Amino acid sequence: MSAIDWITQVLEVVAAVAAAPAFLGWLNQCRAWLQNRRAPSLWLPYRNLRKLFHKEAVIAEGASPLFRIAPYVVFGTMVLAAGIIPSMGTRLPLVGSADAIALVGLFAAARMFMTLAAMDVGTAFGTLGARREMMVGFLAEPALLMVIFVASQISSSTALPVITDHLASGRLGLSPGLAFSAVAFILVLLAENARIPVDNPATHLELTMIHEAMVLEYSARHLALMEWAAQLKLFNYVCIGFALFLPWGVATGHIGPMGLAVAIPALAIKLAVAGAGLALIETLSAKMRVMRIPEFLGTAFLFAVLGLLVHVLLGT
Amino acid sequence: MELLLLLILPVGGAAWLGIAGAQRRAPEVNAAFSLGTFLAACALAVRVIRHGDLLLGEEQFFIDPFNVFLVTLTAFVGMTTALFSRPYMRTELDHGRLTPGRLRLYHSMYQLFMFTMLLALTTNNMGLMWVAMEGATLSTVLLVTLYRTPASLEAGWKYFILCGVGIAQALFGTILLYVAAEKVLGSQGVTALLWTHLDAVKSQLEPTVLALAFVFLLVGYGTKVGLVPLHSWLPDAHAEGPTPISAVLSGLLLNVALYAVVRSKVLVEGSVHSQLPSRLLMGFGLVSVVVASLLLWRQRDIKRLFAYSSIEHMGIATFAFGMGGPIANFAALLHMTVHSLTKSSIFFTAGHAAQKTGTQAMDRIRGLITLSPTVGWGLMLGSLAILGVPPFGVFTSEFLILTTAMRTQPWATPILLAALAVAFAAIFSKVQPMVFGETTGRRLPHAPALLPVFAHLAIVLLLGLYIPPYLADWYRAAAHLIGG
Amino acid sequence: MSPLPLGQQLLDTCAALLLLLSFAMLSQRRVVALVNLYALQGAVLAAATLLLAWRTGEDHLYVSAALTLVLKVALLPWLLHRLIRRLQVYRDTEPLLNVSGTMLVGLVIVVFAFSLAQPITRLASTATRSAIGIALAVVLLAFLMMITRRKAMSQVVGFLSMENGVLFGAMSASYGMPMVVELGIALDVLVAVLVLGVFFFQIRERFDSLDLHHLESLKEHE
Amino acid sequence: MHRSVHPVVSQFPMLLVGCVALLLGWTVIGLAGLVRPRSVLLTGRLLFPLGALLGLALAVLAGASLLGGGVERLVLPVGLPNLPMHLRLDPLSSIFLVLLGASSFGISLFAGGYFRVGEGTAPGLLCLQYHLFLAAMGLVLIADDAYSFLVAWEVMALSSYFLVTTQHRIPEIRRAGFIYLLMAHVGAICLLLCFGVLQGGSWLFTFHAMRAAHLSLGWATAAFGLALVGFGAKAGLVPLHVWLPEAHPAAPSPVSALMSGVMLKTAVYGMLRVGLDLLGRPVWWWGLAPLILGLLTIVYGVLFAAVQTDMKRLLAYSSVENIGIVFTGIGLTIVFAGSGLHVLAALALLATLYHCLNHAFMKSLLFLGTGSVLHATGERNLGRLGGLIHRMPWVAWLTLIGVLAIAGLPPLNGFVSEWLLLQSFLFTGHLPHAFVNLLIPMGMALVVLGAALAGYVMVKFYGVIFLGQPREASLARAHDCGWLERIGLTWLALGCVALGLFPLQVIRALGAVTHQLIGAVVPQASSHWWLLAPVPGRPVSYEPLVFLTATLAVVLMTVFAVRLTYRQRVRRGPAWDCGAGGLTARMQDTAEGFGQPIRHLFQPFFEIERELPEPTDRAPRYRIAVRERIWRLVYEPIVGAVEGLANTAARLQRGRISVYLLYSFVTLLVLLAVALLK
Repeated sequence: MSAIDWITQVLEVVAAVAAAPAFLGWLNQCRAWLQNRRAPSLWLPYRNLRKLFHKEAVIAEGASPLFRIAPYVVFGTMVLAAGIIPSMGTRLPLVGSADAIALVGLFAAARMFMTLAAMDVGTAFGTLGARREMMVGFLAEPALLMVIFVASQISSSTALPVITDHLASGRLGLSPGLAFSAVAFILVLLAENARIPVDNPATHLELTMIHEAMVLEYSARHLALMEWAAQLKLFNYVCIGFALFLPWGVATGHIGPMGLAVAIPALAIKLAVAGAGLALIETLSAKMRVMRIPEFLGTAFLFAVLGLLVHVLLGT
Repeated sequence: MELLLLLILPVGGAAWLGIAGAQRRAPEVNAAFSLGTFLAACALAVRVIRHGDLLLGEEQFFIDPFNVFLVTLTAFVGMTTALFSRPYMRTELDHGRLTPGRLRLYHSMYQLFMFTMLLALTTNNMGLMWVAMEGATLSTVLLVTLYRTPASLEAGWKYFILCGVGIAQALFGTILLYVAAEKVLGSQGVTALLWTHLDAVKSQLEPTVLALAFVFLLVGYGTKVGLVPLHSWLPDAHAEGPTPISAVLSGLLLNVALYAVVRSKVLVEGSVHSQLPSRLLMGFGLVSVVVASLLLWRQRDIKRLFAYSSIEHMGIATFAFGMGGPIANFAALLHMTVHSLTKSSIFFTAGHAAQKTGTQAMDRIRGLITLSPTVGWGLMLGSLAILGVPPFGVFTSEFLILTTAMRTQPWATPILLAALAVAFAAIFSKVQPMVFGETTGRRLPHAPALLPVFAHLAIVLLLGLYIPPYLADWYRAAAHLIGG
Repeated sequence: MSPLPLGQQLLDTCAALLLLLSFAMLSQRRVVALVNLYALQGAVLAAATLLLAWRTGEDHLYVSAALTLVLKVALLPWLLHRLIRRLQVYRDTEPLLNVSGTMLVGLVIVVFAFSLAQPITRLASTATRSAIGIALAVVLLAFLMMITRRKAMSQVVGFLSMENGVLFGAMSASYGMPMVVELGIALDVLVAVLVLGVFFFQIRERFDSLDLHHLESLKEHE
Repeated sequence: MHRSVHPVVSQFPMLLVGCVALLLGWTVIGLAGLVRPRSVLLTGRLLFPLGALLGLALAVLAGASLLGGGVERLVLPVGLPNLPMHLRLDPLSSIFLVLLGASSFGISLFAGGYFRVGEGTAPGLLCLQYHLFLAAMGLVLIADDAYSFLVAWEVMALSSYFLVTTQHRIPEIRRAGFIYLLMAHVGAICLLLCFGVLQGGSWLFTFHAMRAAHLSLGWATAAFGLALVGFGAKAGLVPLHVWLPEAHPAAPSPVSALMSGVMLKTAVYGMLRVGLDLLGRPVWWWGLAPLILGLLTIVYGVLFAAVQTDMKRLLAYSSVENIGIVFTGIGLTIVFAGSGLHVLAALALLATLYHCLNHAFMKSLLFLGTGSVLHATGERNLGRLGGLIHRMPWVAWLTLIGVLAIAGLPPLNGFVSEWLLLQSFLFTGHLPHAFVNLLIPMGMALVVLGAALAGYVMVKFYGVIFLGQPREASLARAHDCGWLERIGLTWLALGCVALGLFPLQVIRALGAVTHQLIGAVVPQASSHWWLLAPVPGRPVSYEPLVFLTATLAVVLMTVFAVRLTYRQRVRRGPAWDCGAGGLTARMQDTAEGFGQPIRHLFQPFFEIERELPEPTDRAPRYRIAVRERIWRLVYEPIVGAVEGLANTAARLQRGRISVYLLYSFVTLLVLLAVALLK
């Protein structure tokens, strides 16, 4: 492990933490434009975070320590996740320590703490949100894993960087298996990050809300951390998508300064495109009823499994 | 000498108690005589183990490991039952279910019954064995009707007629045997019914006649063993007679009858060079196991329940004898032993339970473990033992029997498996609420004298964990005699 | 072929008589007559035994003949008659299977018994081997009679005549059993009848009738 | 192939003798309980802790033999005349002995504080049954002949039956006990027959002879099938699991913990022993049965766990799920071993064993947690619990570890075994059997789904019991558990953490077992002691320690960053009630509510009975009962058939003596005819 690998590692994490709000801002901007609204500033998310951090924190009486720990844990896991996902380079020191399965486990841990925290105060909304979140989770997680497994079957490894290496080396064109799993992945991404059509982050309508319901009891810095974590999560998912399906530009093999010089702009461009794409999808689709969500995710899961089967069938 | 004692003591006891059986101390006398018989039996056993087979009383009596072990078992259970019946029958007397006169009858007949069974076991003469078996029926039939209730009379009548008719068939079989033997052994007719001689020449006996003879003997003695479909008398007689009698009927009489069947099987197999005898035994055994386990399912009377379980276990033993071979025979003998010990102990506890709750209807017996812990645990452990749960000895024999069956008669194993499962469900689902559960009755002040129960269970437990070598050799020798 | 010697013919006649008597018992409905028939059967048996004793010169056969005479002609019938008088049971009710039917079945059974007896006959060395089939038939017919009767008394008579059949079989197949066994059997039969006597009184005092349908309460099927 | 591999036999079986001595010690302790049956002080404060120490010692001894990798034999002169009791201590039995000893240490300590008078059976008697149970399980693991194995096996069942029916006055508990013992007995008979096949006509019932016996394929398959039924019934493999959700809740919690944590594993041990050791080299398609049944069991168990409203039933069903995972692993192992992929087989076996260890700790921990809750509140119904994290912090926080672990979250132990299992699924390479290749991805999908659902279940379990507001006023009086309980819980929690953080060391130890059974070990790709990289040639790895440190580092950094920059005080205020004026506990989501999505999604699995309130109801009440269809589909028909047959059999016996005579008559004639025709 040379110094530059470490630099890349740190850079990735820092970049993720720094850029996540911006990405959300960009997404909202695109949405606004697509809906002919005046777009909010790209920096709005940063201002929100700043404002929240300066506020005085209020915690419900019935809250246990778990409630206060949760935001830090959630945020921390998301940051760590950002370190695992090869968004710029693939020769990362953390490669060995956690592979894709561990990554999914990490997301699961974040979700678990979030839901437990939501149930901690014991309000109607919190528990309701927790239930819905888990309902999303227990279908989204397997789907995500299956998506990853298709790639790892191709590259015979579950370590994301290795997968990216393998795919980026362009030895294969788009495999049919991957095509299926790409569709599945997009569905999972929407669901996991509380985007339309699964959830609408912009409203507090109790009939539909999931993520908002869980963080309803949070305020100030705790809320800020939760929001930031959410933004990070979105960012991470997009990066996973890149790693699996659009690995181009990522500095593979031994990383030189040149590699980074290519990788960073490439990432920026990909992010911009992805944001626009997501905005488009969200604009085109309508929010669905909560009980339809499982079917939505079931489809995703099915697609993923299909992808795997197709790969086993044709891939050899 | 020992043999003389063994046979004289019960007769003497019968005579004595026939005169003085109504006195206060009659139960003790009864127990004392049984104890003496047991000691004689032990002495006999020791002698046989030391010096091998015995041939006594101008060949009329023949003792080999096979029957000497049954003799000891019979004498032992006879003794423990006498001990048990001492307080039990007194209580019955106090409850006014009996009169001193009937008690006298009970005691003398009890001794007579012991005598007939010991005679049937020890005699070398097939004819004499028949006489003794008939005698066993006659001596017990009046004990079954001891309470003079309509049900007991009915039971007694059925017992008498069915077993009488059966035994008549057995006599015919014996005659056929005699005919066939006479051909070989010469017609002076003295030796032609002696088992030893028959055994010596069995290979020369005429097959067809022996096959017929075996059928008659099987139907005859099989009736007393309680093989389905000849079993109909058994549950009634067990359920309606006084408990000690149920215990000895189920624990001893069935064994002795099975002994007779096996003795004849040995002869016939020697002559008939076909599978017929073993096939018949296996068939009867399986049918008995299956039907009995099914009928267990419907029982409401506690003693009836265990009567059917006796049929089931006799079926298992018969099946094992039918399979033949050293291991199966060994297992069958072991099964006879543990069954008679376990079953008699179960009847003891069941009797106490019925006595304390004043009913034999199982759905009216509840929470024995609170009423009287010893009775409760006795019944629970006894039932578990009889159901073949280790570490009790019944498991040992069933282990050997089933594993043998798996290799030699695999077709039978599914049937056995199903039957055993059904029997387990049937018995345990009825015993559990009787032992456990709520009860209205108060805890009884005095604990019942259950020494015999726990003595039996202890032996059964021992046999499950460790079979003493000499006992094992003994069984092996017996198994060998039966034709391992 | 030479005609059979006289004794042989007499013996065969006895055998035939026995079979005839069994059929008569099978059809007979009046208990008293039944007992008489039983006594008669005993008499024929005794006669046959005597004949055999005389022809073979086996002295233990004399004893058993005497035994039969005393027991089955005199003692048991007398006991039974006393019982009948004391218990006032004269007629059996309609048998479960009507007479003609019973007869038919009996016929089939006789045929079966004869075919069954073939191997034994071939084996037996006695002058009377031909009678074995008859003995077997008598046993089975008695069995049939016990099945078809409804009164305890007639069932008992059937039981006893079965005993007769068996003894006749023993005699015709091998000139009787060893003495000790014969004695034992006789003893058992005697005791059996005594026990039965006791029984009848017990049943009577409970049900004041000897009809067997009183004795059908213990069963599995409701 | 692993016939050739025969570890050295040490001269004097010191470790084995030690183990036997410890088992005897347990028995003695049990008997000592009868000295003063009613004294809680004697049993709770002295005997149970003593038994716990013996358990620890057992774990140490077995661990030593595991690391030594040797085999020790011993023959005791008891048992059948020509079959004395053979004992054997080899890696396979050692690892399970470690499991038994280590988890029983925690459980026994807990039990010492747990059992009080008024549990129905007297403490002394409980002590006897409990320690007999332990000893029997130990004997099962070291028995080396069919007879002693079965005796131990049934004693285990029997003692646990008596423990289950501790409160025998309650009819449901009696029913549970009955079903349990019945299934156990039927299973035992199947095993008996299985051994009858295995002895292969040698009439020697030692396992040694069975290994030597050569069976035809048909016989071997029969043996495998019987073993699968027998052990499956004990392990709770669907559809033989029905006793499990009845018996586990009925038993006192330490007993539930033992049964679920350890006893089920003895069934796994038996399956491995027969399937991979006694039967020699397995046929690959044998593996499909446990594989498919296992997958079915995973989904079935976790779905039913998700809809339970009784906390112990919920855990029982989750045990069913975990057994499913284990059997899936066994199935894979056999498929691989049968197809000659030894390294993969070793990997799958590794995952199986690892999961057994994990489950022993996690599930015991959770069951004990419910035990404390039960003691503190007297409630098993999730609908009447809540908010206990304030009242009983020790239990709550220690249980949280178990919850996270069983939900399969890194870096705890549950994750490791699932990770290993998925790895062995992923890199099946290409089995020579096409449809298995297609089956594998489906299997993987089901495993993953099960894991995710387990997370759902655990959130429900923990959230409803410990978080939120107490749903009953009485919960305010709940007290935290005593010190013995605390030690026990802590020990188990530590076990979960350790197994999660040091997988490499555990796997090295397990190597001996895979070597014994498969003849291959999972080679280590890297030399680092912290790097878990089981699949050679594949860049796959996992470093729990690094992972943990990284997570902690990031989290702590965040905390400090936030603390340093913004140090406003934290104010407590009432939770937001939407201006409705006062939140009540009844406004929280309920256990039923949590089950709703699952019920809705997987309707066909359940037999649902609902009672909905009318709009006009004065006192509206909502009740929902979920039952298993399997009763109606499988078991009720069986009972019906038996009853039908019984009635037919009863018709034979109408009480009329003429008919009885007719039976004898016909029998006689038929037999005579048969004899004549011969």
